[in-house]
Amino acid sequence: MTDLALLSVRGARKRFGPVLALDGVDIDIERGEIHALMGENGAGKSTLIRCVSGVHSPDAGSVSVAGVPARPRTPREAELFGISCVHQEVHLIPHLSVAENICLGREPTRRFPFPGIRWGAVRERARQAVERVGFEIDVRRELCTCSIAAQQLVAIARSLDCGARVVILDEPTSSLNEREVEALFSVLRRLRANGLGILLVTHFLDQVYRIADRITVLRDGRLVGTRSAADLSRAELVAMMVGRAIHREPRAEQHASRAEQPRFAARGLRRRGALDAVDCSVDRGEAVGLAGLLGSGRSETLRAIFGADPIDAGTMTLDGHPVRPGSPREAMRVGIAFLPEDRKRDGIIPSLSVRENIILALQARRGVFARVSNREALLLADRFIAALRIRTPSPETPVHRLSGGNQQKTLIARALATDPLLLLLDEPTRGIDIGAKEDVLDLVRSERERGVAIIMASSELEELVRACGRVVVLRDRRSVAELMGSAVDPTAIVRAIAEAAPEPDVEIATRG
Amino acid sequence: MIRERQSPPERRSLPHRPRLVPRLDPSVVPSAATALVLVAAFLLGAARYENFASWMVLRNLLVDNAYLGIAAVGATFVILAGGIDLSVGAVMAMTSVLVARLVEHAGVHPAVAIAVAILAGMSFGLAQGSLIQLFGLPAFLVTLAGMFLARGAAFALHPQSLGVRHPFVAQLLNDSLSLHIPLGPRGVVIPITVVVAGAVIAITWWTLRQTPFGRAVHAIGDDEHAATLMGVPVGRVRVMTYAIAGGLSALAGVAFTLYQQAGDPTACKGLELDAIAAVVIGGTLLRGGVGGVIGTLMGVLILGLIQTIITFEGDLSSWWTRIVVGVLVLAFVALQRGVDAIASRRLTSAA
Amino acid sequence: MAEPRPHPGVALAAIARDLLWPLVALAAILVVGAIFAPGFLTIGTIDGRLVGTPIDILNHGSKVAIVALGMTLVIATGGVDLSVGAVVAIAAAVTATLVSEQGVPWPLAVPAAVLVGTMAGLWNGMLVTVLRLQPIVATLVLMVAGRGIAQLVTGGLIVTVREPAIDLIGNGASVGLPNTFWLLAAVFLGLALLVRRTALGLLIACVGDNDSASRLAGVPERSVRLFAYAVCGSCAAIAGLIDCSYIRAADVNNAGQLLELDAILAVVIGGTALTGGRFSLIGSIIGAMLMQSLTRLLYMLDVSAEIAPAPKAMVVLAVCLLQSSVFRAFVGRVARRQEAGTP
Amino acid sequence: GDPPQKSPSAPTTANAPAPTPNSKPNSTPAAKPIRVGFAQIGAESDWRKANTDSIRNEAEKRGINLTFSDAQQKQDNQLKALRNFIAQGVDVIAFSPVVETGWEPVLKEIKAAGIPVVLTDRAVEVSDESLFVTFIGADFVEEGRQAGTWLAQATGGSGVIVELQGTPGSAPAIDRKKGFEEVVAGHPGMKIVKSQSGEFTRAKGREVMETFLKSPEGPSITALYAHNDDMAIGAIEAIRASGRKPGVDIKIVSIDAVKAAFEAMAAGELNCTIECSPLLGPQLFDAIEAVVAGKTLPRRIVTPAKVYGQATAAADLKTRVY
Ligand SMILES: Nc1ncnc2c1ncn2[C@@H]1O[C@H](COP(=O)(O)OP(=O)(O)OP(=O)(O)O)[C@@H](O)[C@H]1O
Ligand SMILES: Nc1ncnc2c1ncn2[C@@H]1O[C@H](COP(=O)(O)OP(=O)(O)OP(=O)(O)O)[C@@H](O)[C@H]1O
Ligand SMILES: [Mg+2]
Ligand SMILES: [Mg+2]
Repeated sequence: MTDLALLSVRGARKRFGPVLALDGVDIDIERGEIHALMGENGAGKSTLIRCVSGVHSPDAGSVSVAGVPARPRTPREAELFGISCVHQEVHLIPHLSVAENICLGREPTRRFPFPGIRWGAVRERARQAVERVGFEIDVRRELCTCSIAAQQLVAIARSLDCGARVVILDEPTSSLNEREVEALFSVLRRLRANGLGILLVTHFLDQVYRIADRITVLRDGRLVGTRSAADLSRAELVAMMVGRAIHREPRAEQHASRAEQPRFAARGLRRRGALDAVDCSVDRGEAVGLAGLLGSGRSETLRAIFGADPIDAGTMTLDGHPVRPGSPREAMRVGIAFLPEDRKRDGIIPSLSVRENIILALQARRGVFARVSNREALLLADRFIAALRIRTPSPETPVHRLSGGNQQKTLIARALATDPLLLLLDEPTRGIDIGAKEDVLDLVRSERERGVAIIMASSELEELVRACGRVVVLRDRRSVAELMGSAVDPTAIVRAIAEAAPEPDVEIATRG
Repeated sequence: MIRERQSPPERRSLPHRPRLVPRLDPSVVPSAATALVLVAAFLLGAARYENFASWMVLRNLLVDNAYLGIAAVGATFVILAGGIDLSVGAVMAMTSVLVARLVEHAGVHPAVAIAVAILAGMSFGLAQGSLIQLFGLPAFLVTLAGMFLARGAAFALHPQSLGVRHPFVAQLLNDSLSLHIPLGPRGVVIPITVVVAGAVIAITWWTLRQTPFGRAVHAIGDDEHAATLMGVPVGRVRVMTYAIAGGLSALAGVAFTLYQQAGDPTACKGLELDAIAAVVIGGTLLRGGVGGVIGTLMGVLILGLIQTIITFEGDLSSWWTRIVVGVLVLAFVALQRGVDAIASRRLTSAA
Repeated sequence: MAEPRPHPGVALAAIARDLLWPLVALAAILVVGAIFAPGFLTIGTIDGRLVGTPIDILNHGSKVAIVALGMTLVIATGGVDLSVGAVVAIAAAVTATLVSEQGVPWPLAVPAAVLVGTMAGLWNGMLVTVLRLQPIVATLVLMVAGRGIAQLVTGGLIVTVREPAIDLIGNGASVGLPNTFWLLAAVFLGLALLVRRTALGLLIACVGDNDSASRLAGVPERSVRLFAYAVCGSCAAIAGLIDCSYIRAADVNNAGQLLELDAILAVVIGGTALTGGRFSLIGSIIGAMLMQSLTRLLYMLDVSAEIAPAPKAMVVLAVCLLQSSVFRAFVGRVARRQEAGTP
Repeated sequence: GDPPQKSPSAPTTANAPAPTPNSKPNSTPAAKPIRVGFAQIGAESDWRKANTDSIRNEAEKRGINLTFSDAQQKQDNQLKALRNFIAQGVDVIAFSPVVETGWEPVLKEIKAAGIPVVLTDRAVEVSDESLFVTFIGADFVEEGRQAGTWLAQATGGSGVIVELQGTPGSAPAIDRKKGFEEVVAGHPGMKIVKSQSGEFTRAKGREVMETFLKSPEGPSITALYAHNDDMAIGAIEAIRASGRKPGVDIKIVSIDAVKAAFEAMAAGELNCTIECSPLLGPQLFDAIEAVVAGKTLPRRIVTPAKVYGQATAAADLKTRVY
């Protein structure tokens, strides 16, 4: 059976300096199978994928495709072997059109009258490719004008366009909403029916059980095991991943009493082209969730509160005093902290160390001349590395060497280090494993208990419900509903989001 | 290399509805801005100086800037791909001396000498590109070293300037190979260097817009890592851009040799900065990925126009000449920035 | 996971690693000089101060090194300053004109010149931060116009300075070593304290590494940039003073010609990446001294001026290759293959 | 040329021996002022500045409409300026070429447009001599010879000489070296032990001299020949810093005769400078007016080289205008 496997990896090993990211991992992907690859942040999932797809060359081990030894040295070669890959962060070219991004490197060309690209064919192929993932977009648009979710879908469309036999998806669903995930899954099922092999990395247990046939779990670069999804209970899976039992925290109890004066309140926030009357308030020690569809204005709301984007109208008060931060700096000075959505672009300072990344915001708030001493910085770094279980060889490691999830935790640590009154979290658990997710949610709770007010935007309703006692629903850039108490549950939120949402206006329509 | 980030991309509403008004393609905005500025500057000159609005001035603009144009096209390739080439001027000097030396001292036919020089320039570019690609050295540094090397080579080939007297060169320039345009009192003669520059620009435009290679150049300049993951042969494309730039610098050197019928090791000092300035004024981002050769053409013409305006002004002392050049460059860049910003605000609000 | 606790030793080791190759190259040049250019390392004394080629190198290298220090900060923010040569000329012109023609006493003229340099830097910084021009273009403006401004100040003439105090800057010595060296030491110490004792160093590196993330983390990105350009301008102005003192005159046409390239090379050789981010001040000083030693060596070996840039380019490339981890890995692979090949 | 020695009297170059009969048509012939385009090299030195001033002042004095262009030491700029002069329709074009070659195409265009060309300061190398009317300027080789001759006399035909050359590849550097070497070759006792480019600047002059002094030949150096005064002045600093006496332990001769050189001579630190007068304005416009008036001019108008020594330096200093 292993001989016949579509993609088979034996004894893959990869070392990055002191870190043994992969240590003799075996995995087989069969024809017509959806294979989930699971593991905590930094377990080595992305590394394994990169070794298979020709980004890294493994230090040891073999890869074969349908029994033929294959050792792709470049992503291009991997494609020729029939392995196509969507990487964890969106990796597309921002200033090319969607169509070009889908066809880049394999554009249909003509010879006459001059050699060149057949743009008509490119667009047609791109249209088909996005249609295949059940998604509608003007393929002539410049990619950077599309949201991250749309970009993610474009990346998936691209990977399916090249006629691969094995499709590898590294956390494709982290920025998709339910509807898009469902659309994607139906595509994957169709591919499975056509005999392709699919390797899928995701941190969502629900999704895994919904779609995967088999599950392989990695921990600390080592193979823990491969099991059939049907035979593996959730508890067992989690235990395999983390090597410890996870206690599920009960859902957030409702905030006891609405205080006279909320810690923070925003009224009628408006910003041309992005926000259109958003109201939202939060008390001391309360966590408020922002729910909504893709592009409904959640991130924009948080950015506006934080002063990252200017607002055209609206008022904000913090502890009763009017505030209107004109820049993140001013926001931080009054005690607001922010975790941005796009970690690569807006979050990490890649070549600086974990320690420096953690203290950065605190330092910026204290001002240039009140330097955070090395001692204090180390103490802080150690504290957060321990509290958030950031997996790093040392606080001095450059943060770009960490896995995505650990980078995210570093950024949360940066926000917390400023000891804020109001904490704004934009997709705090995006790309984080369950262990870490629990850690983050724990943190949200303990910060809340310490009296911090939290506003959190998330596409994961389950999580929103668990963390927040109150949820503000946004639609079309307005706040349209506020759910409280027992009304806070996923179905109610979905109903509130969907209510009166005119179907054709939702840009990503599910097909088939 | 030297990184300059732009403000984050304009965020526009995602839901796509068919538009009644066709949207202005954002990629043409910078070029359009440059074109506007160019025309405005010319009109200004015409209003201010007598004899300015003449075919002669227009023709001079082309003739005097043809070689800079060719060199700037090479720089466009490299900059679009996210690199930089500081060796342009020195390679021009080297090739011009090489041609002169081969023709005058070795008795080689100019046509052969020109071919040899272009090959030499390409190999030089290829070597620079390989160093950059294989060993991950910064382009700024490698091409700066390249500039020193090429300049040294130019002097080693011949320490002084050397006239090229071969009849073929004169013939290349004489009427039979030039374009005659019946404009103005005496007609306008466009020499071959201008024709070659025009052809280079046209071919480059096609290559960058219409071929997979050209798109790959844009892609690696925009996000090299992503391009690698998307299977673009980044290394090959990057090395190619440097080879092309080397070749075009050499061609520019040849054009320069024809232009003044001499090879000169001291020629074109600092021309790389003019080339880069032309590219940038033309709306190509030094960061790479965005821009194009039409903008470069206009950038070159703007620089040329600045020179012309200064000559027509007629009585500037050396220092005022420098100050005026600086101020005009700033004015053009700022103006272009402004037009660009207004246009993209229009775009956003229209969305 | 056990977390190894970093201690000062780790940081020092990192610094040593970064500086290894520039130091090796510097040593190599000195050794070559000692062998092929007699007298290259000889040091004697005249009137109680040290003289000799190494002292000359220190003396002239200090000028480039001071400019390189300022340039380091600008490069660390992800920018570059092409105008330093022109600012050197402006500062020299201002000093000379004030002292010789306006009769301003030197204790006023010198700060005035430095102030003018700072203003020039601020101007560059404004173009970069407010107009959002790309640094190469923004500083190109002053590179072109600045020399013109300097000529405007002096009326295009070489203005002689006869003030003994100014003469001392470039031609005097204290405790045996040239004053320029002490000036360099002072600038270095000042900057090092500024960037290490305050958070400026961290903030500069952040801005250079990822400016959009820095902004969102509350880093005053514009002020940090402005600061870097202003410091660079001041450093260039100090170099202008030195230049003016060396020849007892402001020679605006030639002062600081091509100095921007020397300074950039020094910074890069010293291990600061042109893409911005982490930087090393001491590295830039070593880089500057390396370039100066090489220049001297070439003079002493009678390499003619027109060819001289070529060997310099080779050395720069060699140092950068040695610093490049890719290259070292490549050499390692080749070596291993050869070992395997010879049974 | 072989210019005779003349008594020191400042801007008297107008009555140089060469310009023939028609050198004084001081009133403009037509009512319309003559339009002249002048393309200067740059403003790289005091010498050049004096040259520019002389030309500008003279044009103003004679009521000539002068279009002046500064090329910032770049030939390409100069070529552009020349073409624009054609477009502007000037009556006469004059220029000091940055380098000798590369002028043929543009000169042909100018000829086709029927505009006469006068060269000053530096010559051009063209196959067709009719492309310009006349060349007014010094003979660089002769200057080098004069410097050599003076040094031979001053040192009695012996000495260990170091040479500071001008910018590599430039005509003055090449010719001044050539003339000097001619003379040295005739004196077996004179030897040039070191020769490097100081690029015509003070700073480089100083730096290169420092290395000369520290080389093994350093202690034996007895004379310095610098291609211009600026380098000599820079070198004086280096000599003084090395503990030797400039002008005494090491004899110094240089070319140009700018004011600073006279100051140095007055201070006893420079021994001799050869004048290469920049005050070409009167001569230039004499020639231009003659051309406009249709008179014929000699092809070559040499401005004489003149030797100045320490003896008269203090007196000369008072009358120097540049
Ligand atoms: N380029 C690299 N250089 C150094 N270390 C690396 C590199 N890439 C990954 N690592 C290390 O290898 C280990 C595995 O990382 P990997 O990205 O494969 O984790 P992952 O399982 O994908 O985690 P996540 O779910 O957070 O994305 C981590 O400890 C990481 O720090
Ligand atoms: N990357 C983007 N590019 C262009 N427009 C965007 C982008 N992101 C959001 N928008 C637009 O800005 C508005 C608000 O988007 P915002 O990012 O706040 O939404 P969100 O609810 O946070 O969605 P997401 O799931 O993308 O985070 C919407 O009109 C959306 O179309
Ligand atoms: Mg991963
Ligand atoms: Mg969002």
